[in-house]
Amino acid sequence: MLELILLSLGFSCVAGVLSLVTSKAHAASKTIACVGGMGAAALSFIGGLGALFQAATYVSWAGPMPFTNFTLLLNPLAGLLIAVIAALAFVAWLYGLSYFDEYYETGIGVIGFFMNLFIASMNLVILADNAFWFLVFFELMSLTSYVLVIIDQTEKSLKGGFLYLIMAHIGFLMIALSFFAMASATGSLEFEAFRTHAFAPGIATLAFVLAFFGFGAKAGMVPFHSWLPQAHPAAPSNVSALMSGGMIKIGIFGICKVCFDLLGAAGGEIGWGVLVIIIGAVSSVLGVVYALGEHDLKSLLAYHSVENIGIILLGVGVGIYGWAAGLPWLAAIGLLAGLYHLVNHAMFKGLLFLGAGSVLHATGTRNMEVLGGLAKAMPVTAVCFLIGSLAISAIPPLNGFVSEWFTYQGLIGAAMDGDIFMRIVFAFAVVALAITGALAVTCFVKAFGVTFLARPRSEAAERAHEVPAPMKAAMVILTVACIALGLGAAWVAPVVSSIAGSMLATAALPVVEGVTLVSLDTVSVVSPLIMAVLMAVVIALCALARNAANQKAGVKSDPDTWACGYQADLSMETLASTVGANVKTFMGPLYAIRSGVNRAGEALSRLLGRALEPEGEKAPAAPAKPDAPISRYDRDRTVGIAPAEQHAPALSNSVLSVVSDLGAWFGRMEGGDFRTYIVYIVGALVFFLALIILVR
Amino acid sequence: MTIIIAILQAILLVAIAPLLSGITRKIRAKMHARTGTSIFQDYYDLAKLWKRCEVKEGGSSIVSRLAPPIFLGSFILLAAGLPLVMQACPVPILGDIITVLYLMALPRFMFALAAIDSAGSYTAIGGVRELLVGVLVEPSLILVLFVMAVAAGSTNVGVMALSVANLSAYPFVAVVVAGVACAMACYIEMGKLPFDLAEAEQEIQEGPLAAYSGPSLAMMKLGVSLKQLVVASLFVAIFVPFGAAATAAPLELLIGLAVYLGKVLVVFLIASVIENAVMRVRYKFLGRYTWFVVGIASLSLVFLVIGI
Amino acid sequence: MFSYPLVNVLGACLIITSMMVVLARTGRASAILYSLQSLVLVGVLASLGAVTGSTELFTWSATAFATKVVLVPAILLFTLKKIGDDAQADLPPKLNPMKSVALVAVEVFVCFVAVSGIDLPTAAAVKPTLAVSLAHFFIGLTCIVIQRSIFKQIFGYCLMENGSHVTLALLAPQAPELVEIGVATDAIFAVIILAVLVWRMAHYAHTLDADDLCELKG
Amino acid sequence: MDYSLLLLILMGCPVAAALLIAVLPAKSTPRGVFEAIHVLSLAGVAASGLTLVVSAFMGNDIFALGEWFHLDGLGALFLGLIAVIAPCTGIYSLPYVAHDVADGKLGPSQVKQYYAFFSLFVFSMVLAVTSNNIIMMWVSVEATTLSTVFLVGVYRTKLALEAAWKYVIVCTAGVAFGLFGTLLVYANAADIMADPHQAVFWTAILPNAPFMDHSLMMIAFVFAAIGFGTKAGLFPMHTWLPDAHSEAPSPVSALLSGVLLKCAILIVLRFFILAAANVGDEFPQTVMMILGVLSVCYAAFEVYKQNDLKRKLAYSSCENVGLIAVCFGIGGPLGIIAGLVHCVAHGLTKALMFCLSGNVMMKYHTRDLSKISGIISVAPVTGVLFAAGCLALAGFPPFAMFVSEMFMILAGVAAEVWWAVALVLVALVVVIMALVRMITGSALGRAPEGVTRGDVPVLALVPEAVLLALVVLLGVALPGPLAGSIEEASAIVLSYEDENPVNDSLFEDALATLAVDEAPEEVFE
Repeated sequence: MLELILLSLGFSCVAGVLSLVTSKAHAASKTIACVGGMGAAALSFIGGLGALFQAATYVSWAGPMPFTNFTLLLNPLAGLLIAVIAALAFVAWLYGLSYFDEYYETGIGVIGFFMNLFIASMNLVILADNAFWFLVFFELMSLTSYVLVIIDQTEKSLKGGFLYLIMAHIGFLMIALSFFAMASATGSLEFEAFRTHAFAPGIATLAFVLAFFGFGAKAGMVPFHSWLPQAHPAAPSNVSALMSGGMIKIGIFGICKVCFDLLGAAGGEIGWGVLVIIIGAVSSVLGVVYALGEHDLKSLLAYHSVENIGIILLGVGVGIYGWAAGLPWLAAIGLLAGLYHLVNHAMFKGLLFLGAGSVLHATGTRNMEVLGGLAKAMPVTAVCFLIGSLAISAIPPLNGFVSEWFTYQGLIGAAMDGDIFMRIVFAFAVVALAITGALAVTCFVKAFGVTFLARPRSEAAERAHEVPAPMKAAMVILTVACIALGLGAAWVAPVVSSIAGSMLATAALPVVEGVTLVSLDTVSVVSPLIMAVLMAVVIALCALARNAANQKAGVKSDPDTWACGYQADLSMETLASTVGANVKTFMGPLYAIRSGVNRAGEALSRLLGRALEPEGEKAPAAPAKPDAPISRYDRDRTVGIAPAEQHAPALSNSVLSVVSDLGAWFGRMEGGDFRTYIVYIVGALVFFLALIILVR
Repeated sequence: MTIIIAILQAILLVAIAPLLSGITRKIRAKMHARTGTSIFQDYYDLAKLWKRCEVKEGGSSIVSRLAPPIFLGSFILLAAGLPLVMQACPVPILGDIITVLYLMALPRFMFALAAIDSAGSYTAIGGVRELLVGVLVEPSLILVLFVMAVAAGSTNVGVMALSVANLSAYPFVAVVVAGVACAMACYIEMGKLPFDLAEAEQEIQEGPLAAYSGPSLAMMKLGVSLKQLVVASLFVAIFVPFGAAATAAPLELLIGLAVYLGKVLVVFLIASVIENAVMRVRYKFLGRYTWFVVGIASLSLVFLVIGI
Repeated sequence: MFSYPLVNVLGACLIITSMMVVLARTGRASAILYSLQSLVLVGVLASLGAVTGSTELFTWSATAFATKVVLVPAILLFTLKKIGDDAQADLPPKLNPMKSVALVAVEVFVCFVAVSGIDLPTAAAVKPTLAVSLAHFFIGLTCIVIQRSIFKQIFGYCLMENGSHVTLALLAPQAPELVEIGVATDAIFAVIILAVLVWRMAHYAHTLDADDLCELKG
Repeated sequence: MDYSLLLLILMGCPVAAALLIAVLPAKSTPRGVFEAIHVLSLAGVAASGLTLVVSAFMGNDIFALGEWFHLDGLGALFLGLIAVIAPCTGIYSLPYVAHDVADGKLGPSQVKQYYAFFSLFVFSMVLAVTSNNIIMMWVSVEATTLSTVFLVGVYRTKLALEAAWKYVIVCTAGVAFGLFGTLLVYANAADIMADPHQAVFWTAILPNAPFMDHSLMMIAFVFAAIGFGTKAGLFPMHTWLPDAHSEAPSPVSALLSGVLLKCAILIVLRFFILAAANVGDEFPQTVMMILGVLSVCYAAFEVYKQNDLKRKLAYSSCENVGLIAVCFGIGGPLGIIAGLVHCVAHGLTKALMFCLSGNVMMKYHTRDLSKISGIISVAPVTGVLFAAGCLALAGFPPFAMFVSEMFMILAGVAAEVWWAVALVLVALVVVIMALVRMITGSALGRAPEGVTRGDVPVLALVPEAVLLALVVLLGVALPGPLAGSIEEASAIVLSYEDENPVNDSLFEDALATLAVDEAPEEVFE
């Protein structure tokens, strides 16, 4: 299987280079990139699937670098990730066949090259089994995706890209520290040496916490999530589908690999599991609450990635807790939940991003306020987006529900035999998950309803047209995948549970009897397939009855909406901001966290700025910008919550200003008068001579 | 065998739902010292609407057409799944609390979508408020069910009912407090007066019904009253399971049925008495009441954790 | 006659002459005082050579005489003539004379304390001169730091060179003479280049005032 | 093939070229002649330099002129750096000088001066790298200063002359302290060695370093570190770097930053070895660590704030030299390897960046970054190289500096100097923020209207392409011979530790030695 994947890597590199070379001939370059990418994706998909059912294959060449050789490991977990990324890549390339037509002048060759390289580097990160090469491909992945984020060079995308690269690099540095802490203990950079070495508890905890926050920054966990809604929407839609569906999963993959694989020998701590669960719960709630305040379709979906990463972390957290507390069945169900939701999220988030891309392609704008009524013009996109929304809101028969069901069973099962403190933690997690579920329903009603339903609120929405065939095909494939993963849970769950078993080196947990999914510890069953059949039957019966009645009495259609006697007009339609405003009345405190953090950041930077400001050049207070007259539409929008970019992450802006203030303060040391420079040298000499006396 | 019981149970609940809402209207009228309509008034309304010609609004799409059947259908499914007549769930796969909770989310999803689809601001605000009530009630409901799951050792409603029935649910006080919290949460979910007047279409929260007419409106009204009944019987099934049939013997089933009907009647009686004794609370302050219910639910969690 | 006390006496003269070079007002005066100071330096080298009996020191003092007493002052006087008198070659130093003398005195004292700390057999006898050469080095440095005219700063550099020469002679009497020639030629080239720079500065930038040369900042 | 003769030829070429150019009259001889001599001497340097380096890697030490000049593994690494970067910058200066002559900034006499002193500069650096006599080391460093004064001040503007004056005064004052350090070492050695004449040769001093006076040795090392640290651009003494770089022509600042700083660091390293052999590596490592961390943190914030392209690159040089000092401060086999790899990697990357800044100045005629934007749209090849160069300088993977920074972190973590690693990482993040801002600000974006489209002449792009290729090659695969040479060099540096002679592949057992002393602790726990 590994050879297949390596072949696909070669394939995508060749396709990338070829598309870069022929970037002048736009159409040719695009087709080469897309077809080559799809071929490579197909190959690695087969390779990944194959690896699920095989034992781990390990290959090691005396690599170019003298100090460590180039080792790759394909175990079931890696196979799962590669398969997910390959599926998304295939669909993204298929989508790109017509979506990239808009990108001809911004350099289709560059996109083709970097996107192929991006997918190849993701696969290589998953396969790498050596600290140095893992770090190289991890950073390469951030670099290539950075280029894709800033591809259309608007001011917003450049700023988002900048923030993204810095956060990715901070995460990278933490992971590097964690790996090198382990390397210094084992004396080699090979993961194989890490696995066999039983680390001292101190080093193990240090390595885990560093790796957790390092990979968490990549996955967009709460403390490090501010870059995600700035960076993902800026990339082309199929790239942001690939990033939200695939790349942030590498963060989760990293956490699982470090915890279960590298630190496996000495066993984990219960504290690790609690940390992951708490961060997961907080991420899921904050992610969905901030998503509700969004007006831009893609940044709304980006915030939802933060939420779903939180849910995956809940599952993984239960897995780590179970593994550390010595309850293998709990660890198995926790990991099963985490990995299953990882796959599901990749599918429905990819679908939703492609849907948002189609809306952008058709109307030219992502702002929900001016859209509306696209369902009639774009039926296929509307249906796919609806199924995606149902899946992400975890509505029963679909895949979102199945993985959240397993997460619930894991959490409640863990609470059944946890001690006092643990029960409170799990209760907190269950409540957080429930609130997230309810808010997700609200958010996606808003997203789907305001964008696709009611009447078009602008001429852009009116002249919307259905997207060309390849984009429709891509969305349909993902929709079918969502439905299949939901209804076919009885066949998919055992495979995922065997992967979990292979990670924990225990027998796979039996989770399926016939068509129903069984959770042994919480003595409960659910069967998406049967439920889907029952729902279909009952709903069909009701619909038939209602239509029969309509047949008799007839159905008229009245062009105007009933507005309690008044003449209905467009301004009456609900806007995303009204939903946001409603939520803010109840979820006020959670929003207060974000604005509080931002205000604190600004206050800190002003304080430091004044402290470092040279007395003479006190910058005059910037004159308040005169408020541009707000149109009625805009006013409505500001009534609720200002869209994300208005209160861009002020915290990161204040950090930037603090850094430049420090630079300015240091700069004053270079006053230009070279005589003072000589005094500096003498001063240094005196300092070090004094040091000698101190030392002796 | 249990499948038949499930189907019968579903049909029974659909049948008696309008009756119970008729009874509550009768009680309200009596408390207002007026004679009020007959308890079968709902049946007459539904029959009349069923024959009427339906008007489809201009902007609305397929979603508005699909909303009523999905709304009613999912509640019928919920009704079939609950252990009302028997102590064990007639259809085990519908019995898991997570499935129940997330299955209740589907009608809310379609209800709100239909509201937005009708392009009217009046109906849309009603739909959005319906969603937000769901958001506010969710934490207390899940906390209660979490406490019961840990107490009963399973997340299946049937097993919970069984353990409460034979008093084997371990931290007894936690279960009682959870029952109180569940009662209040279900009361809010049923859309009774202090929070919302379910029957009145003019009421904002039921605003979306304004967009419907004819058979669709009939189906939606039936769905709303069935929702009240299902929520009430969820509470009854878990916390007042006494008297439900232990085995599938026909005699036991009949007794179970009678006992269940009695219990539901008592619950509706209490609910309508409470309903008429209080004033309508402003939508903005709904949050305070729900946080209060969450407080009680977390109290039950504390008891569970301490283990009394 | 050529005993160590003579070397120490000549060391003291070194300090006095270098002080005069620092305080001299006009460029011409400091050039002449510098050649006088170098003469004293040659005397020190010669006496050291006699005392330690190392022949290299004599050749060394000969080269020192050729370069420092004759060549360097000639170069500087030639550049002074080339610059002409208008280009403020004779700007007063930033510190008034009294303060600079006090500063030099402090430096000499500190150097004596420092040198007494080091116990080095080869330089045991000539410790005071070693302290003097170290002080001489720091006097050169202060000359550069307190001068406003960059022409005077060349003298500061030359004083530093002399200081290091004396230290070299004291600490490394038996060093191969090729090393000494390397250091001496290096000094000459440095003076020539500084002179050319000063000429260019006067010719193109029309200023010799160090305070003007502070535009490159940050 | 007599290598010591080759060493003399290597030194002879540039001197001969410089004299030849000096002799020819400036006005009458066409510029082509100067360029021809210049290229010939560089070719000579490259050819002989590389053959010498290869032979040194084979392990045989080369002596010339009877121990005055000595090429060991350590020196060979830096000679290799000179032999690669000097020709590249030399070839790059042809189009650059031609452009300046066309602009009227350089007259014929200045061109002659430029090429003469360029060769002298290369000669002085080769001298510094190969000299075995410690006082000759000081003389060669002084010679580098003097030979670059006229290169920095070649433009006849007031700012250039001011920069030249500051450069010469600060450097000579700083390096004078270096002379004191050398003298103290010599006196110390002459004291205990039988033949004082031998006491001036570094190879002779090393064996009996442990018997020298400890306190004197520490004072000598401090003087040497401060003195030669000035030329290396470490923190308190770095003030000449930004002024010299912003006013000097780009190929000169490329050579200055790329190679001269590394030669100064080599000499500091030589004294580091002596001090470590004498008084144990604890004190010299703390001195280097303090200097290094101060330089990294100070310069990182300066790089972020600076708005002048070449001053920003100058501060980045100060920061990277600080990183090298930190690596030596961490010490141990890993730290030394990291330091040496970083010298090579940074030398190549910085030379690349300065040549590219030259190209940018050819197109935009300004150094102010706020006015430079859309380089990729104006000059596509330069723009892409510029973006790649910035990423290389920031330490991203496919480039060489990523490898050395990873090594530094590994060494720091292994040596448990957590505070230093943390400070350095924060500084590195600030530098990356600055460089990424430079990419988004100037490489991308819209081009200002005043700038003519079209790329710089091809000859100005070839050296950069070669340098970038080398940087990528070192980033992806550390080739065998280079890895061998680094091992041999760090063996020399580590020779002060009396452990058994390190066997062939130092890398593996560098890490392994860590685990060895790690393991016993766990056993007792």
